[in-house]
Amino acid sequence: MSLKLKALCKSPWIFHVNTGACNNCDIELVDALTPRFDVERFGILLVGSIRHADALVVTGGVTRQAAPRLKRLYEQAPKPRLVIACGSCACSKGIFHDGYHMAGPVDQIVPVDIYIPGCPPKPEAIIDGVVKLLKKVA
Amino acid sequence: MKEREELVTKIEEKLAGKAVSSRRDIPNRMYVYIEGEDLPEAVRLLFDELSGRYVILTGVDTPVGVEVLYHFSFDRVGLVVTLRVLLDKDKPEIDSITPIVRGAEWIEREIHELLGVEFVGHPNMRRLILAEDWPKGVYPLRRSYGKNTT
Amino acid sequence: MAKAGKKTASSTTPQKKRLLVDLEVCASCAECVTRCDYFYHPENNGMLSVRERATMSVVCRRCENPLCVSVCTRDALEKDADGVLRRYTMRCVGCKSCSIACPFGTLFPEIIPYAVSVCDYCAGRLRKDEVPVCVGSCPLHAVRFEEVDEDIPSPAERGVRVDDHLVAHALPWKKEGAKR
Amino acid sequence: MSPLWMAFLILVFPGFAFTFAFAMAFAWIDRKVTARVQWRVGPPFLQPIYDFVKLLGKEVIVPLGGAKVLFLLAPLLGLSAATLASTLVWQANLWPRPGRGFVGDLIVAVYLLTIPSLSVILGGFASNNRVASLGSSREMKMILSYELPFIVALIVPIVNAGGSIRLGEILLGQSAVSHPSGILAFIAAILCMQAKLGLVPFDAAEAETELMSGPFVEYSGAPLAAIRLTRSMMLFVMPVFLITVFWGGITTEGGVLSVIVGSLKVLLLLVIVILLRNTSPRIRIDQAIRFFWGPFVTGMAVLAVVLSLLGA
Amino acid sequence: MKRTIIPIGPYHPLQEEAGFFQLQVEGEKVLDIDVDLGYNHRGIEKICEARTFDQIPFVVERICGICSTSHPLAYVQAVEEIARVQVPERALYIRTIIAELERLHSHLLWLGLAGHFIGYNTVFMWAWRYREPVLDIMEEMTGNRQNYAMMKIGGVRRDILEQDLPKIRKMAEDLRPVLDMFVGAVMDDPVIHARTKGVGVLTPEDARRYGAVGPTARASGLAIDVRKDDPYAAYDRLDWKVITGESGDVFAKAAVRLLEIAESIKIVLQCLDQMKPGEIDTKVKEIPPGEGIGRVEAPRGETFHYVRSDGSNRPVRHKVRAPSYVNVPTFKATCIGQTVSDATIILAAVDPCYSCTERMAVVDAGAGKRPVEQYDLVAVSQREGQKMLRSLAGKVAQTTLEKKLAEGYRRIGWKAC
Ligand code: SF4
Ligand code: SF4
Ligand code: SF4
Ligand code: SF4
Ligand code: SF4
Ligand code: SF4
Ligand code: SF4
Ligand code: SF4
Repeated sequence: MSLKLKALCKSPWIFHVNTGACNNCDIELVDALTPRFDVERFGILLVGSIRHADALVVTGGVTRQAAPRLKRLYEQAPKPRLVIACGSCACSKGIFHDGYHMAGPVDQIVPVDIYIPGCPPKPEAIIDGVVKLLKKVA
Repeated sequence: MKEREELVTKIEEKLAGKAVSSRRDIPNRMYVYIEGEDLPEAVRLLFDELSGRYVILTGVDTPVGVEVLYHFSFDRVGLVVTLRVLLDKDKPEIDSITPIVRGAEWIEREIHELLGVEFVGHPNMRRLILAEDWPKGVYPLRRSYGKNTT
Repeated sequence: MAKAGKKTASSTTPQKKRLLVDLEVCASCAECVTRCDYFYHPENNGMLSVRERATMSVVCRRCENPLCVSVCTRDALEKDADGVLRRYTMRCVGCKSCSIACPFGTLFPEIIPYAVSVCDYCAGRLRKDEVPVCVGSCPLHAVRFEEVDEDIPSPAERGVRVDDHLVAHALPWKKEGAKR
Repeated sequence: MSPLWMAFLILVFPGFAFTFAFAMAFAWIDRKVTARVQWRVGPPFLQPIYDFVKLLGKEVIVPLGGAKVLFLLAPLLGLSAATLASTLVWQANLWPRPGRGFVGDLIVAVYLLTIPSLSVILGGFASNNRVASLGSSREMKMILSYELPFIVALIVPIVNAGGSIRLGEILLGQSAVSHPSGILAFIAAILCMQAKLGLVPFDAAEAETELMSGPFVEYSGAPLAAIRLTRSMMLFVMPVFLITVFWGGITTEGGVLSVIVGSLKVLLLLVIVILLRNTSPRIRIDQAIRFFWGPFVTGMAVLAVVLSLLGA
Repeated sequence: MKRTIIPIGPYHPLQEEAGFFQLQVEGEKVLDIDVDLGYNHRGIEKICEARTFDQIPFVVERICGICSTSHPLAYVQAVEEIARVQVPERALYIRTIIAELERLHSHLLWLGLAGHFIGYNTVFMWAWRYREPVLDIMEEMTGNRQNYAMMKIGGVRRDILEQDLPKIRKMAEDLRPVLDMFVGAVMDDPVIHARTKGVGVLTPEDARRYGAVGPTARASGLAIDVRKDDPYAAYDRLDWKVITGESGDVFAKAAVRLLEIAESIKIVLQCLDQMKPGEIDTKVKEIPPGEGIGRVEAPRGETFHYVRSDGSNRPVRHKVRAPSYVNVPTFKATCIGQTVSDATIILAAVDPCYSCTERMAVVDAGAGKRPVEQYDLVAVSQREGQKMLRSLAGKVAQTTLEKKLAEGYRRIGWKAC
């Protein structure tokens, strides 16, 4: 494993994108930062600018309005970049699958590296997903 | 509740001549059918004179026309008064109430977009809730739109 | 239901056309899945509910200890005062246990859908010489729109008038004949 | 001084390598203590290094329409300034003899310590991003607001050291924060330090929730690593600088003990910085200006100068 | 000075949802705002029309994860109004408990986010830390930390077990000292005062014009609270106060929320005392044709659901009006003229979440045109419009329309209206 990847696994900075989620996934994601779960232990930081991000955490099935933005955000992220689809919506459009304003689950818009199902996934599940992703990358 | 009954009587008096008919199956819900052209005046009566709180508008597509419901809440007595207007299906058009109720701006635009209702006199009728690439003249809440079965 | 229908029937004009479903002809081919122009649900397939009601009215054997009712875990089936089966749409989950349980094969699985539709018999919607869309959809002409005589034979013999608007037809069955 | 020795001073000890190591450690302490204050566990010790190495390995994106050279150069400018400042300050601390260093190295150090902020402004304006520009203009206002009281506060030790502007002599001139004037100036300087470090409550320039990280918005990869490193270095250099001018610095004269005492002083300042940033909300830029120009900071600094001139 | 546009979002770090505010600024001052919220539009109202009545609670609780009990509750109340169902006593208490626990966690969540918005991360972490016990209790009672799936037409889906009662009580009582701490720490901090007092003032008149609800309106002195005005669940049997503020600024909104936490604790404890064993569900058979309105005081204000049924087991129209839909526009009234740094906290004070707003709106930022002028223009164009309408659509057309409607309603078996 190259040093680059090793460092990446030790310090994955995430950028959160809500593409039409119901807040729950987002809250659980932020919850993972807070004292009970504290993902900073693993070097995970939530960053404010897409340029600083290593991983895009996408929550929500992608609405038609959000789809082009998601694509653009993905292109703006510096390589190497990972995409995490967090929540059933992001994985498969979830309960909103037949809404008229849905452009598709995340993987139809940008390539996805790992899927975290659950509605919402518990913070534990999110952490587990990230860990599995890092194992996959490493 | 005496207070509520008094208010209802007052509303009925005020709206007399405008209300085509009204219905009140349960005490705290009142539905008043009115003509489209009386609407701004009726809204002004409810909102300004009787200080009802604007809640929201609902648009419904029916085979006989597009119906728009104007919900107002009278909080002190827990009464919800709903004005209902039926618009022509081919050319749904109604006066905007945004000049009277500022908060109605978004919802009128939303109904415009989802149901194709024209709000005459709306200050800012721009594209609203749907994606920028949404086709023109397609109204997702119309009965004719798309499949609807599970 | 049936009772109410009978009562009001006398007040309607005898010439009135009604929807007639001939369950003997019907092959359950499900061709009659039609977008019927019901008041609200544009995708409504009223034929399903028509067939359900017809079946429950004329084909069902009105068992004294109905297995379908006892098997339903949701208490969704009940017999009304006339012994006609009714399904409560808010309770039924469409699991189809009842169609498996019925010893007479009355309840075809396809007539007990989870999401039900409503048929209002196109009342008031039809102009002169028009027929409901569902009528044309049946390739076997099991669904018709006809004037039916007021004195249709009793249920036991030919068919049953369900109510003001619907006539269902099936082969007669007799309780005695059904014995071993 | 031979060039080789110079290079060693700047690149290894007490320059880049040394500062780097401590910067990383201080960044860790900062994050760890913050985490503890917030009931969290916090990152592992090597975390800042992981972050740094990772950023080096990331793609560098230059924003479209940005001034490419300036955009990439600005972080390096900041980084070298921080390195040089560290070298200067440490030199004064380690060999605090009168005559060592050069006349006015205090002034040079102050300048160098300003450059990281200036580089941030340059970088922000070079990124051709509205948010970054707004961040930069805020940073500019911040500099205007805190630089004045900072310099005023620095007059106090100069006066107390008999008017010398050599770091080494200032260091010797004041044995401890013994004068009331010194204490007042010290407090003012600490507040300015907080602003110089760009930490809450004075982080309006990069307010994460308003401007997503302000001037740094467009940075990625190695330049971002440089920026972060600069900031960590500042986190290390600023406390050292302050104790150097106000509180006797870290000297080797008194053997191990004085080194320990000196280190404790630095750590104390660091803890103050961290606590300050964790117990207050961010203040608005106009409030910050008013705060620094108002009686509390500038007033205090001026008062300290007056006192020191009176010999108190 | 030059005008620039500062976007907040759509993908902004801590605003959980994809709201898109464009601030038009001159230097630091906000001149106008362009709001754009469509990123979350999922077409839920249409999805609901294709679901059966029993499935919809699961859909509407996913309108938003924070109000994930208010929406189903409002919905089931609307349907119960159609079917005229009497909900069993115990179910009413359970509904109240769940709704108040939701308010607890939601207000704590807000407190944290507001702290974060003004860069006070310690408050953020602490508030969220103390929110965890509430979620734990929720998980224990309902099986999930969010999206509780407790509401059901005619009752609730699960009973609260006897052995859970002491746990709830303990959790609620443990929260009291925490609350005191927050009140002390937040309400007395001079820097917080400086950042929030007199900032983003919403006048009562503006609140009314925009139809603001919940803490946003109450902070401006409007004492509106559905729980008192049109009591549902068990609220009319309990003793509690409607908290109102006066100044309508960010500080007042924060104070109202903090004090409401105390009221919620009180309500939960009373429910635990009063609750008696019994049925929790009336098994509804059918939903007759008709229409109903359900209103619930969600943590952010009145949630309004309008449901119309045609007698099948799916609604024909389900309208959702969540609190943020009327609260977010007030942001425009409160924010103009303030600085960019204040904009975020003003925004946070409304506690905006756009999942429910679920649609996008663009408020015209038309260069230089102030909203006041816009509305003046409206008056003119409206007068013109009315004239036109009169001449176009005479009485005749209106009467035919009415006939059509009456005919339509007659067919679906409604009383003419
Ligand atoms: S909770 Fe149960 S029913 Fe629902 S998705 Fe998971 S396994 Fe399936
Ligand atoms: S997966 Fe569930 S919790 Fe997550 S956004 Fe979708 S509906 Fe909400
Ligand atoms: S189309 Fe005709 S034969 Fe086929 S199921 Fe329908 S009624 Fe029966
Ligand atoms: S399909 Fe419906 S009626 Fe039949 S057993 Fe299942 S729930 Fe009962
Ligand atoms: S549909 Fe079939 S598998 Fe699913 S719960 Fe019902 S019986 Fe079980
Ligand atoms: S078991 Fe079959 S025949 Fe008997 S009542 Fe039920 S449906 Fe009718
Ligand atoms: S009679 Fe009319 S409403 Fe009934 S199924 Fe046929 S077309 Fe549909
Ligand atoms: S106001 Fe809307 S988005 Fe906010 S918590 Fe409530 S339902 Fe969710």
